[in-house]
Amino acid sequence: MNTPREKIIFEHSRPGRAASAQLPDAVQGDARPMTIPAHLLRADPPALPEVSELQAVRHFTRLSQLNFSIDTHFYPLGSCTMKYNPKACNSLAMLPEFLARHPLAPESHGQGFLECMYELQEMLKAVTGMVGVSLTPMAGAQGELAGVAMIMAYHRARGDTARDEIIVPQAAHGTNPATATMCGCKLREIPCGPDGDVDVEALKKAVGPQTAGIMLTNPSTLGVFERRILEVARIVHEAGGLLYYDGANLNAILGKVRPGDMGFDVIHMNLHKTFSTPHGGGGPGSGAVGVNKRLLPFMPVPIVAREQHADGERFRWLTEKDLPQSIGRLSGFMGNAGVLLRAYIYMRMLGREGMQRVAEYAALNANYMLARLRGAGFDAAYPQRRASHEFILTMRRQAKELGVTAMDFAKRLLDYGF
Amino acid sequence: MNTPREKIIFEHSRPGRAASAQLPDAVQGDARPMTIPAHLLRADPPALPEVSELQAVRHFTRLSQLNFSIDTHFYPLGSCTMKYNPKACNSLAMLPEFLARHPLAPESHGQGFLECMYELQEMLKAVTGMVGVSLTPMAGAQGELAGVAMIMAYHRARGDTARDEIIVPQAAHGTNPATATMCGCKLREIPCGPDGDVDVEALKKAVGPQTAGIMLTNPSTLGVFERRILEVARIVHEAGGLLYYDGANLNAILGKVRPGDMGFDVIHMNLHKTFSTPHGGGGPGSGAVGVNKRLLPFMPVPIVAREQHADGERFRWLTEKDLPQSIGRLSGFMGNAGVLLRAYIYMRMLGREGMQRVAEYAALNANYMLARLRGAGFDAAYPQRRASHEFILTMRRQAKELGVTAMDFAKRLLDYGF
Amino acid sequence: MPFNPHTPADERAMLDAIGVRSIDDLFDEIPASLRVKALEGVPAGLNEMEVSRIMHERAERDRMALNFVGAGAYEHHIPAAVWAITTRGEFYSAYTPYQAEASQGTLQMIYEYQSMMASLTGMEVSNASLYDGASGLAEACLMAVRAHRRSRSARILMPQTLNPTYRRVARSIAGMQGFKFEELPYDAEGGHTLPEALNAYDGQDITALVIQQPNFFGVLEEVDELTRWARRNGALVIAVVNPTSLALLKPPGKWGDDGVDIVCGEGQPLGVPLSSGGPYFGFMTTRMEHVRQMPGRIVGRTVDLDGKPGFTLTLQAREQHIRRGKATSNICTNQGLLMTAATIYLTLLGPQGLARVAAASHARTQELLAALARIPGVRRRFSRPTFHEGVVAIDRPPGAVLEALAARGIAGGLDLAESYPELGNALLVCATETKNTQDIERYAAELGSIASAARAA
Amino acid sequence: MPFNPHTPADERAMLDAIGVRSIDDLFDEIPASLRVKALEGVPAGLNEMEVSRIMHERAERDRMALNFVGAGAYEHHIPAAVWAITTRGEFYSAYTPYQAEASQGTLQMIYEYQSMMASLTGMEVSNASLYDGASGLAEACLMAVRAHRRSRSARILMPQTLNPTYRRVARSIAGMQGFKFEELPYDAEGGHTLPEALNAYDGQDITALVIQQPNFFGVLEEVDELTRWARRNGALVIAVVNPTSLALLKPPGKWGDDGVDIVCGEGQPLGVPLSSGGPYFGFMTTRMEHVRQMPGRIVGRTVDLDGKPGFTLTLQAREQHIRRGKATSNICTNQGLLMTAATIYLTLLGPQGLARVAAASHARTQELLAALARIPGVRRRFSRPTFHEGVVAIDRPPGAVLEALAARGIAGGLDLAESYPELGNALLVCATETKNTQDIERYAAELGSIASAARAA
Ligand SMILES: Cc1ncc(COP(=O)(O)O)c(C=O)c1O
Ligand SMILES: Cc1ncc(COP(=O)(O)O)c(C=O)c1O
Repeated sequence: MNTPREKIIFEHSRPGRAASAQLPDAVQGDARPMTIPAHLLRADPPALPEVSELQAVRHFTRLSQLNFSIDTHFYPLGSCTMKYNPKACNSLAMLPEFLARHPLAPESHGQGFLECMYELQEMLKAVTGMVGVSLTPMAGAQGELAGVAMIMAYHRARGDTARDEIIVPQAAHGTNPATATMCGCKLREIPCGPDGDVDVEALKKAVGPQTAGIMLTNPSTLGVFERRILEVARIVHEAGGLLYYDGANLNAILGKVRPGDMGFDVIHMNLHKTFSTPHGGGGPGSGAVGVNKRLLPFMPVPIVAREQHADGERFRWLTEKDLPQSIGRLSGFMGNAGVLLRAYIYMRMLGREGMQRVAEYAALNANYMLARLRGAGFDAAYPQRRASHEFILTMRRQAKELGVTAMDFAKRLLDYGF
Repeated sequence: MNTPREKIIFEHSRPGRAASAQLPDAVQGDARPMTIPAHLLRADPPALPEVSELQAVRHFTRLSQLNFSIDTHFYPLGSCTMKYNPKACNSLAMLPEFLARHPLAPESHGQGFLECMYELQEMLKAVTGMVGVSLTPMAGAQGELAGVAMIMAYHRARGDTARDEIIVPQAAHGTNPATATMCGCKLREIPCGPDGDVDVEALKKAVGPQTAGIMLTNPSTLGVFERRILEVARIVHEAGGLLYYDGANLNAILGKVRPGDMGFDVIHMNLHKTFSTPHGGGGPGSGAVGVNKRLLPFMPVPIVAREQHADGERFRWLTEKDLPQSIGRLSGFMGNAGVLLRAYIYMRMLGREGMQRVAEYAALNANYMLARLRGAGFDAAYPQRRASHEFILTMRRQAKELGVTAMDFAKRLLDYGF
Repeated sequence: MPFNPHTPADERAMLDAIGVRSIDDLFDEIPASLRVKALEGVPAGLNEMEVSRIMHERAERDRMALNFVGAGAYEHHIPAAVWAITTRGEFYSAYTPYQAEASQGTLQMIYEYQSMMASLTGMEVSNASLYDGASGLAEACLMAVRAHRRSRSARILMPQTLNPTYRRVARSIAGMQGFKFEELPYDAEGGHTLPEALNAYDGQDITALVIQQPNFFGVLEEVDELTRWARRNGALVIAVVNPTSLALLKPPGKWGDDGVDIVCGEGQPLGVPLSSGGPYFGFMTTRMEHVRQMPGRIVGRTVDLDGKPGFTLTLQAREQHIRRGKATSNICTNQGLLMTAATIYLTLLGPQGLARVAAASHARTQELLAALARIPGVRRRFSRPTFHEGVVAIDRPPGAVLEALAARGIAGGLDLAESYPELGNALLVCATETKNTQDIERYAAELGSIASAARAA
Repeated sequence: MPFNPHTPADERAMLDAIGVRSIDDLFDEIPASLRVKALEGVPAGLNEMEVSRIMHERAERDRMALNFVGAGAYEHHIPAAVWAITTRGEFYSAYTPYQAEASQGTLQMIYEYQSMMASLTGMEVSNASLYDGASGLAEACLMAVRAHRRSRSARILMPQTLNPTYRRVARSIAGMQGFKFEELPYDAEGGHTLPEALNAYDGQDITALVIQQPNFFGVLEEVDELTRWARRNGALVIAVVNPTSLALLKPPGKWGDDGVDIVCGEGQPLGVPLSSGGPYFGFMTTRMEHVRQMPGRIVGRTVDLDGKPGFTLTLQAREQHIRRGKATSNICTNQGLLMTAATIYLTLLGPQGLARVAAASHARTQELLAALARIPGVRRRFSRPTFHEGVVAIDRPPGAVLEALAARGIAGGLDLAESYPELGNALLVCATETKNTQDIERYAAELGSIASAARAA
């Protein structure tokens, strides 16, 4: 069956039509409230569609069928890992009581939710090797912003006001430099060597008293593990800078090696990549941040604390009052609560062994795919290296010899449903 | 995007693979219970698929996309009306508490559900003009069986044991004659006249002391209203028979005319046609029956009763003990509870005015479509008659002149998504 | 009317096209005396928000913390994916798959379901579902009488250990054609049907013997011996089975020397919520030799004109829409959506998962029976092995005990007084994989405290 | 690992193809000293059934009967169809629509969303969503500074009637680039920003003025006068609006003489559940002249090589994945799924429905404020008209009152003590179309009884 293109919703619209079951009764018999002065009222109704409920359902159901999705297709993406979004994560996060809870409702009626958030913080600490976690950033990029803001707050709090430069490798994800700019920092790019590792000599030249920090991801966006990471950390720390770990994707290292142990001071994690919350056609994400001891006082609020009381344990939000040096708030309430619940549920199902297996089987799959594609005649960008959870093939040869570019391959793969 | 055929699930299967999140822990460390004698155990495991959770989700999601459905297509069916199945009917009937309730749990913990069932019975009485309703039949055909069984029980209870013949019009739905046979009755078919009405002369000849009853639907399966219905009722009643109304589809008459007022003694209703419970690709349905006073003692059980107690009203199931002449039970518990809840919710949203409009707009749509198709050059089977909620076009002319049959038209319409 | 797309302008244009002045004119063939004015007795319509609130409040009233009732409907964990997919509009709102072109999704689903059920029961062919387990047995009885050409008696033997409601439903439905149902007694100590009870029927014309495994008491029957008796005496065998149990128990296709003739049962344990009793679905499988007597839809695999594989309804000449008064059954609408859920459930559980569910349910029930038997005045009623249910005898009438348990949030089992008065004060209890040791201890503690409070009073 | 498809045989074959002996070998580039042994601190895995039970129990603990809190998140009825469709796998599990070929559903959805939001706010162009209302305001401030070429001050005026959290978030995010946020006082009697308060800034270099309508107290601001002041003084205007209210209230595109420059706000009221605070979504619309300064994704309509219409991301040169350090924002992932829900919500409600929701919410709030003001010791705090929220002054500290109400199942409002100590004992309360007269009377009765009990004690 060939799903045809679907009209724009406004083409289904007829003046006066409505999904009447959705109309609340007019409370005062009249839709124009008399207590509001006329000059504050709208003259013409907004141009929203006027359709029946069935028309709406049919239109949006048909639209959905025009998409690729994990539930229908395989996305062999690297950094933006698309893994199965367990149905239970969705249905349990959407239990009516969770959905109905107002963010400013009394904490006494949110202990169930808060307990989940507290345990999520603890689990994220355990997998990153950090000592503090804040769940409030609403996506990876906001986590980065929080991280760089904390780095800056740390230097400022020490009176170290000259540090305003953030170092990023040339291959860094676009959000890294964009974040540095948003945080009022200058950018300094450094190259990678031919084996994919950071060019340590270039790094040594780049650091100095102006260095606020460096943003890295490891394995890097080139898909290889930075083998000299401890040396890199030493160089940056000795120069007085801090290390930021772009943990958008932890699939390659989960339970195998921890950013905290590598020497990183702060990390953000895209729960929508590693912990399987849905991409939703572009969001929502969640960019929880973890920090080591140095940055603890600067974490964004709110954060969940557990307290022992005579009648048992209780959970509550820590706010600016509890963390006066906090970089502050990043969202209207506490971040993407429902996404966090989904990540929590996923992590509870995985458990400690399951998390390690995430990295094991990601590595197995990536290296297998690399081996098979090399066998099929393609060239690895870093043929001497292990793949992490992703790898780069270079189409340079094909482009030269056959005039077929990487883009051509990518588009043709789409025709086959990848 | 062209959805390709999907493999059979067994082709995705690999020995030893599993959706592991769904495996309960082995309680005794071993899956083979030792307390069951070996000769009662299975030698080889059943051939069920062995796939991951994502494989299952992807397979069945893809299968779903191979279907037509109300949510994606328009079905211009007559008798088997396919109307919008409101999403709220599904989500409210599937509230966790409703789903979790065991059918044999104490009635004290089912008052919410029972209240809905009681009110549903009352509403169905109101729209049919009957005095008793039982919700237990699980589809139209089982409703028919209950109806004919009650007719037979009625005659038997009066000692009128010779009545074993059920009259049906030639155009009756296949379940009508099949039901009569299942009830141990003989069948007698009568023709319809050229205007679509029952041939009254033939009916007069057919009735007699052997007549148990007649099964009719009105408007008939030919899509026209039986204008001489009161005369038909008189003829059958005078002969000692009872009248059965096949109320599979009430869309044409809801709130306009009631089977009880036309003289029918018993009716079944397909809640999956008139009251918008889903067809689900072939079921479940629900075939509630309504009866007049004569047949009250014979209704299938259980039935919900409302009782006044000192501390308020209470609902309880009436069983064989309360209705000793009942034709008995037709299902393991009480019928298709969840379907009944959906119908209840739909009826509450419609309300009394909404129900009348069902018939009004069904008639408007059918007669409009008839007018337009006649305008386009097609022939009505009963050109002198109003359409009810459905009508018949005859392709006799096209078959003769063009060699194109009704089947050809139907198949070509499918290509256009109808 | 909440779901009506017509605007006043639409309505006007349509009336003009038809050539009438008002919608009312369209009803002018109905005798005026019969026309309804207003639908008293139906309340005014509510919007979705108002109805939602009512339903949430009513659902809330029915909340029950812990359930230990089985008796034909079993509480199992249902993977979230099952209903997330089953309620997709393309399954939920699809029509009966008469038009193969528009229904390949549903048809392939049924085909896969049939394959799984055939294997699970050890039979050759499955239909696409019946209404439920009880009515499925009635259909099986009708089928057996049709299929057994040599038997003229229409006598069907039913053990008393067969679910009493199933026996009633078989009588209501199949009784109208003059079948004779005769009951077999059970062993008062073991709780099973004594194969010797059949000796009384040796050599008689018996159309079919029904065997339920596990039986209504949860007790395991000696299915091989019972089946062999039927073969020897020329009776067909109808097996009534619990599908979960078949992950571990011998499938009916292997009972006796060469298996039974018809298998039926309640499909609810396979991914269908308890939901106050329905919608569930009945399954039925049989030998190829009986397929033309089978009720209900059957899907087959085929190729289209271009040689592409596809699925379609098959052997429709058995059905009412073709065969009318001579059909194998009047069934038309079946329980397609529940069959869909079951197919997804069986796929997600797989052979390993279903075996674990069965084993855990068995183990939890044994744990429960042991825990209850430790309460003074409570004992296990039957000695033979049980699957995932069992009968306990208590020392007072169960009615009040069950009420007291309900007030503490526990559905404590089924009172057997009505169907088995000879058992005295007896409860049928069940624990599945959804219950853990704390749950069982909680039940035992509450039952113990109710019993001792009553003794003290 | 619950979601792992690999069988031991798969694993073996894959290792052989790679040419290593064990999975462990694949991690041999990681310095041995860094390798983690076991993940202490993470509990053992649970199966879906066990996790389901935990989550059901926790959800149950959080149940609250009646909610009267607003303050930036509003309880509205959400049609069942909204989330039934939003959670379809094809939307829920789809990737960011970078590949237009694989994302026409999502792209058309965004296009329709953008059209609706542009019309609702009265602006020319909309983006595809931001994280939420508060961070959206921060982005709007950053955008205003970029867009206002002539202003060098980066001074932004914010009324104190603007949601205090929004003010904090703007400072956290936009403060790092050295912007100066200055606050405008409000009228202690009316609860609105006095246009005269702006006189102090006449003729100064102000980059932007922020106006929230309705303001945090629910009070309606004199948006025309405020907007005109900004125009006269060369400042851009950023409107922060509630989308429900726009069904009735003058859209920012019409404020003053020719409208504002940037509109942003919290999208949650449009079909997104309260859900403890998220995920919600921020919306943003602007004039065409500012579009190249807008953060976030934008979808445009186009035709493909064969002339067939289609949709695609457009103006991507604003974004971080192209422009890196020079992008308009670092935002990448946005709140696509919530935007999906909002688009379906707006479609189901339509102009009529949204107006009814707005009018009913307004009416219920007026009813609530009147009912509360009848309680001795309680009075309406501000005199100016409100939309669907309002402040009441009570005669004791709100903390204990709110606790007492919570114990009776009522979330009674927001204590303003922390953000507005000058108001004394004051509660911000809200009622939407979800509340009926009985609910309001119940709240008033409980509050009254708590107050009189306290007086008696
Ligand atoms: C390496 C890396 N860093 C940062 C991000 C930004 O995360 P988000 O899109 O959640 O803002 C992404 C993903 O897009 C990424 O792949
Ligand atoms: C007129 C008529 N009668 C009876 C039936 C049988 O109903 P069911 O399919 O629910 O058994 C149908 C529908 O199939 C029908 O259209």
